[in-house]
Amino acid sequence: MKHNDQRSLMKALFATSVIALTPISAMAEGDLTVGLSAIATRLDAQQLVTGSADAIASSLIYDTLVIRDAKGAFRPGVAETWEVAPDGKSLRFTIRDGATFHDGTPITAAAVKALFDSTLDPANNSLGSGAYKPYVDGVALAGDRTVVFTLKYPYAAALALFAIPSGGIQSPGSLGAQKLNEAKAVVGSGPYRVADWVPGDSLTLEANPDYWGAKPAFDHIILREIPENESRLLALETGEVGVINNVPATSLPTLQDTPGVQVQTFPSTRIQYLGFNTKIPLLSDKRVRQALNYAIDRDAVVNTILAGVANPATSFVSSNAWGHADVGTYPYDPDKARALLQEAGVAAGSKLELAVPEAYLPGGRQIGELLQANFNAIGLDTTINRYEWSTFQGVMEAHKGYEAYLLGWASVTGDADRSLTPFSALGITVNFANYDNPQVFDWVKEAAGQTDPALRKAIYRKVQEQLKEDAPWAPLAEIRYAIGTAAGLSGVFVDHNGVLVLRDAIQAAP
Amino acid sequence: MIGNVIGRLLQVLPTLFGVLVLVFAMTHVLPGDPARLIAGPEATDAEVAGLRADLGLDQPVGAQFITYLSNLSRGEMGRSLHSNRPVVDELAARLPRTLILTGLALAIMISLGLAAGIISAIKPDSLRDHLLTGLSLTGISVPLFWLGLMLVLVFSYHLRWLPTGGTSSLRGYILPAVTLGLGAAAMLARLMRSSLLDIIHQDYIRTARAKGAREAVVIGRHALRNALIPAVTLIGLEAGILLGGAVIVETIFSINGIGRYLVQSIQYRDYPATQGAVLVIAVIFITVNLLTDLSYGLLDPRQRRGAA
Amino acid sequence: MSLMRLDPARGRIAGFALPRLPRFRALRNWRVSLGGAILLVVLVSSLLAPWISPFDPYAQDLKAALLPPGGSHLLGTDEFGRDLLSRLIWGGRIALLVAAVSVVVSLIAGLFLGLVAGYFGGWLDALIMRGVDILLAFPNFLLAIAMVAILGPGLANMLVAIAIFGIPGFVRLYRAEVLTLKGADYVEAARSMGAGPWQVIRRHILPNSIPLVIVLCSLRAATAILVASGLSFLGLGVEPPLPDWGAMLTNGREYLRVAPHLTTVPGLAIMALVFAFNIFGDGLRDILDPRRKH
Amino acid sequence: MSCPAPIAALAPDLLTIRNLRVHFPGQTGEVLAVDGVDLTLRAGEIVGLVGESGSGKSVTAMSILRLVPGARSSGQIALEGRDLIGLGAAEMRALRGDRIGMVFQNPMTSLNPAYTIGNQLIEAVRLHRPLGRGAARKLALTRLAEVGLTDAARVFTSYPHELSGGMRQRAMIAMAMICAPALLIADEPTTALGVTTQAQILHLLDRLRREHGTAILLITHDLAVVAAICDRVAVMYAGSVVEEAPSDDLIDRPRHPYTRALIEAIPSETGDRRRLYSIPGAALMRPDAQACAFAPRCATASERCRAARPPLITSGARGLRCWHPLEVSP
Amino acid sequence: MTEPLLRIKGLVKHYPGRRRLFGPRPAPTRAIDGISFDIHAGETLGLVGESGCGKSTTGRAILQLVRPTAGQVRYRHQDLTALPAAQMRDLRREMQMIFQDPYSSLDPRMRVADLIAEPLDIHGIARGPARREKVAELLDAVGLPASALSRYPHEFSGGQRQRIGIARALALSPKFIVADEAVSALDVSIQAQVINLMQDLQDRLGLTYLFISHNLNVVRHISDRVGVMYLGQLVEIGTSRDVFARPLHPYTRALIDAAPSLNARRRERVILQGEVPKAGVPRGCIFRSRCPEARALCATDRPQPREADGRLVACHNIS
Repeated sequence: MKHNDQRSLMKALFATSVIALTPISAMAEGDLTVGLSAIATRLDAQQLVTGSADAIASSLIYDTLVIRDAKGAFRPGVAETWEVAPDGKSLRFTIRDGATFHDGTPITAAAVKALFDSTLDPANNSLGSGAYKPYVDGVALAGDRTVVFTLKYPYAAALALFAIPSGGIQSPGSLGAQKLNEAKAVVGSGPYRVADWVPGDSLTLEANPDYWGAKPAFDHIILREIPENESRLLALETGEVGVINNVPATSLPTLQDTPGVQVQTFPSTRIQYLGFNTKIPLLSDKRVRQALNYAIDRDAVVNTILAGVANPATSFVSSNAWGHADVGTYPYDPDKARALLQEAGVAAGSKLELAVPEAYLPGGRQIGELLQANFNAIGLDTTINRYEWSTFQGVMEAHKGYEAYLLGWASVTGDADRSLTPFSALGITVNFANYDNPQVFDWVKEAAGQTDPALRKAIYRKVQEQLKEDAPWAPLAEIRYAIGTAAGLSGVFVDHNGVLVLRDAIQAAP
Repeated sequence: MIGNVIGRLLQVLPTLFGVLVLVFAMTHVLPGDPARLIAGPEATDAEVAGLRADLGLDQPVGAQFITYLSNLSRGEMGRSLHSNRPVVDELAARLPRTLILTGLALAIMISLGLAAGIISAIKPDSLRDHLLTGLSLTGISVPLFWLGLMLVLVFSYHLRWLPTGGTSSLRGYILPAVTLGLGAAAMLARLMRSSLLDIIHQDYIRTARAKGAREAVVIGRHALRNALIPAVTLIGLEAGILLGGAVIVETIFSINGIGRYLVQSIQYRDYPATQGAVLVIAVIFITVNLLTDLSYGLLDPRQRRGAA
Repeated sequence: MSLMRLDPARGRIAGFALPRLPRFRALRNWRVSLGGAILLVVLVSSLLAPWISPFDPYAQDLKAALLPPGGSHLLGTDEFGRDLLSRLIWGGRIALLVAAVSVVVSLIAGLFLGLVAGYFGGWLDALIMRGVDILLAFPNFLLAIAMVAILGPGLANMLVAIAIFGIPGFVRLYRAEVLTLKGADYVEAARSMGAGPWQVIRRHILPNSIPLVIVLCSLRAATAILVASGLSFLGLGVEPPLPDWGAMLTNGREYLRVAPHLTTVPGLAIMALVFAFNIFGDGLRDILDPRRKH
Repeated sequence: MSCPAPIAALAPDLLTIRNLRVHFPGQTGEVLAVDGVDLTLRAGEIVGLVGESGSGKSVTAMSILRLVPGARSSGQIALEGRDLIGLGAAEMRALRGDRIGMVFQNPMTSLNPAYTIGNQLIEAVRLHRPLGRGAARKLALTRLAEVGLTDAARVFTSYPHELSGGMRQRAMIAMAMICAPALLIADEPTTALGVTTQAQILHLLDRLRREHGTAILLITHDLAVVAAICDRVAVMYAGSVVEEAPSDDLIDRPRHPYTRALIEAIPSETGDRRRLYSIPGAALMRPDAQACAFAPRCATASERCRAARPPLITSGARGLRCWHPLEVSP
Repeated sequence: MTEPLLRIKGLVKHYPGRRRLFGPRPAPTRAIDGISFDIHAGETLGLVGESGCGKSTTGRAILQLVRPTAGQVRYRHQDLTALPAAQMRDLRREMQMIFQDPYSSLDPRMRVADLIAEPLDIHGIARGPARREKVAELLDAVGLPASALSRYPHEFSGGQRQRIGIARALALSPKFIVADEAVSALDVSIQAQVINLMQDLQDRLGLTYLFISHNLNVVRHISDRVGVMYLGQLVEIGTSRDVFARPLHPYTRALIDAAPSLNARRRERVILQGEVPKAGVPRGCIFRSRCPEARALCATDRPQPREADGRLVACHNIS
């Protein structure tokens, strides 16, 4: 090659291949960077769907009337004091004096009433209202610092409703602008304000200087979206981020033996279960459902597939939810399963379809393949229909066209009621099993209205025993949430809904 | 020259319209209802219906298409069902990342591809030639994301030289661009080699030698210029395929570009977002093809006056 | 419907003369022999899978989960303790099936459309090519994703998606070949003898496009396998527990650090098979295509 | 300022080729394409090298400039007293385009389509002369005018595909002559052109050699072209020269059976419909050391012809390679 | 004069310029710009001219391989240009063609037996033994060994392949053959063999040839009558002897003068200057830009062919 031709060629090659390799950037002082599998797509608390990634940010931007700590106990939020009426049909909250919204306007009882009126107003069908509409009848002012919520019927777990993210207190004035989901329109009440938002990439919150409560521990909290599990893990190990959420079971071993990093798992009210569509011939027979329960190797699910991020399930209602009864689940007994199938007259090799929304459930894919092997072992011919989440919902919505299905459910309020009511009706509910036992439905309604805790628990025990007997859903495991935090960082926890709570995080001096 | 530019543009419009219709039809046929998706399993039927009305999903598909087209003509791509933000803003925020990724991959492709092609064509059937042919054949046989995973395994985990992706710094783009660019470079190397070998047998190469020019000049000036013409076509086509590959690479390296945004919006059944993303990809694709056609004129004077 | 009925007695394929491969130059072309050898290995191992695979590819043994290569499990085990080598051998069947179906569909549809567009031209040509442009302007990957999202995942739907997605490329290349062949003197000679269009196609266009068709098929097979593994990666591939290489590769991703062999082994298998098809096609192109003499 | 014209030294022979042999690496070992070519050229002389396809005439010409890829030549090729076979690559390159110019058959494909005619001419001269672009441009324009291109400026800026076949061939001749070479090798320069254009080009070649004293080696298969322009002609068959003589002398009194057969195979102008003399069989492709290559097709072949290869005997201005040459009245 | 075998009247073939989006529609290239002549049974009509003069398009237009833009081709009282495809297809059995390039006019994948018999197969004539017999007969007629039957075209020399082409053309025992540069690609010695073969076949089978070539010597040798074409127009047509001995049209003179020949060697030639004009010249005589005897009239109206010295010449200067 002529001299200058060679030179130009080498220059081009050189430029693209060698870039100065500086070490990966360390975290700035006084800031907390958090690696999340997904960051908020919406910041407006009213549009919030509990348990979604949006809740992580909203718990920092908005205070709720009452706030629950790691143990689930309530402490004062925007409401300084609160009390439940003796008949359990109303709640009174006295609004703290001197607390202000992020735009400096004072938080008044009138503002709180206006906010909840708009949430409950059917016209603007805000998504967050789903948790309130079944219970709350109306909101009234009593004096200039007290707000009274009247309930449709006495509801024991009502207080918890005012600690969930969609109850976040935001300035009613900003509601209109909020709908457009613009960062600048957010006027919250919490310890941090929105500084910068790059959708799908990062959300930066800055400390709210005139917050009424304890001074925010960090100048900035930066929420970064790192959906790829391995990348999120590496970001923590290399110090790029201080906290990561959704640590999968498969990554626990590597994280546990990495220096400078600690792994914590938190219980939740989420149960992962295998549902049976009781309307199809094969699964309409209780004995078949029980046989399938015997066939499931629950130990493999909890201790191999979800090793470290699950506990054995002992009832359809999670042990972390109030009202749980330890009715136990079917032991792993393939022979009994085969006998029951024979007794029910199920021919060997008859077909069973398993609908699995893989990406949506922790260990979903592996559990699907395990169940397939378990059911094939007792003579069935099981096929797995894998769905991504949206197609799965599209199929299930019709309440027909599927047989067995894998799904999970958590009680938003941490109370047995929210683990059972959504399943205790036919039609458009999460009762995809189309389970129809009027007796059980009545017990659940009765329990919801029963204010005496002892009596309420007794009813729930009867319901859970009946559910074990009818076995429309086979509980597989209680899901624990695993997070990774840099050494020296404490106070970070995951609430019963699986939402990462950063409010109480404290960075120990290095 | 201008005549055939506009001529080419007019030819492009039906294709673009075809893509739009195809996309609109396809997204609406996908099972799953976006309103339910946003409302979540807890929401009651009434709420979901209300939301659907809000989002205008209750109108017949035909009407939705007409409104979509009229908005589009005003440069308005509607709002994302999922985040309720204007799709134009969402795309604008993500487009630079995809362009940086595909741009870098294109640079890798052109530099490595041309170099390998030329080096192996100069001495055909030499050891160098067989080596590079073997390498380029391997290059086009590697599954894209497997290469990505292997690079992450080596360079991010074990050597800790490069981040596993993310768009914080330019260094986050290196591994993804290499993953995307290598296969394309292999393809370009093969084409460059065969087109150079064909051209070396042409009469005007013999004339150049007869003029007393050095072999380097004969290849560098005379052969290369003519060999670049088919190479430019491939580069044009390849730029389009890179966009397809970007979907996978952006998923592995969690780069928040158009590719990943498109996959997410398909999963969320976010019609406006899906249509917007595909439209942008198709427009990029078609513009690149247009540029390659026009660059013909520069490289190959025979094309200059003839209508495109 | 086999395109050519072999008629060994008269040494020709009924209707067209068998193209005599010049003196087995095929074997001396290292690319064809290397590619052919790999393809043979995969084919034989897939056919003999039931006999040669050391374990049942579906048998789960959770105690032996994630064993590294070596010992009783030559290539280690996956997250359910299933033997990776056995799944690899059985997986060969699916890979070859994907390649075969995709080639046959693209061949039949591509050949017909390319022929009609190339030979008859006119508005039919414009219509077909406009359709091809639209499908090609639409990044190929998204076409496959959308199609599988509509039809739902699973082996059958994936095959359909990959096959259809391969047609536009085939049509464009074959049409170009038909255009060049149509210009040959011997085609004009046939027309001067009174041969009708379909006679010309059957007697001259088809047989002379055989070299290109063979090369296109082998390259098409390579791309089909790559796309299949890509679809599995996006969660739109084969339904479990089928031992598809792409699925094994994708599922292995979660264990990248704990058990890297779950990713590297299937990846290498895919690469080897695709490499074999590519290099086989590349070598064939030199032998069969008289125009390429260098 | 034109190129310094060579001192028209009365060097006896500008180019002498003695016993040239050219080997090719074939699949099955060395292939001998040219065996035993002897030829001399004097300044300002046009010598024709005629023969049918496969006779080795092109290989012979191209070997002078060592332009036959992969071939190995032996024997002696001397230009202006300097042996070319032993030259190093750099020295040979310095020769090409400077002392020896070359013109090829197909004007359509022999010029680089991606560069203008001017650009290619400037390159031709600046490879051998230390001229700036301006001076090179002026020289190129004068050469283009010399070869009869009336609108030299337009041709200078045009691309090859914008010119007709004839104009392109003239441009190529201008390029070959730009450094006023001592020898111009023209390989079938008019075969691809129409009759009238061919006449113009032949006329041009004749004028150039008279004005510049450039020796021209004209390779052709058409005896009529030789008759029209060449001073002397050598007939090649199957890789070797079988007869050499002044062109009129050769055409009127051919002494080698092949030469006579060639002449009689050309339809004469008399237009009578007599049958053309056609040589039976087909030409053997490669020289056969043990026998006269033309023996199998020769009417007067004897046992001797099949046993041994006749040497090339030169007497006066004529050379002949035949055991039984035709008796011709002087 | 018996009724001519073929009568061509006002044959025109224009190729529309490539449609540009803007600006005027470019002028069409006038491949054949209105020519008329007859071909009589048993004769060889030569058609000579430089490349681009439209001679081979004329051959193809007569055989309807190219649809003429205007004009008639009358054969056996029928105008071929108006014939429906099916009828034309049958007539093709009587009109065949020999091509220039022996290498590209034979399908490389077919054996010689099938190549020669293809016309029979296409028209479904003769199967099995009758077919084999006919092929053997044809092979023999063109002087090829029977062993050639099972071999492929790439195994033969140029001359032999041209013989195969001729055998194929004779398969349907045609009456009229268009030979388009049939010998131009061959060496002189082989050329002579093929010319002799064609003449023998003509004498034996009473064939009529339209012999298209740019080689004046070959045309003079083989043709009874010859037509000279320039830029799509027939400038002169007459007996071969008259045209070559006493060329009348200035272009014919220049053409004959320019052709190098063994006999009239290095005499001072009248070298025709200038280039063939690119776009067709609409008005006046097409040759006027290069014609030494051009006058005012030549620029305005186009010379019609007129009788002179026993032939037709399209030139104003011919009285």
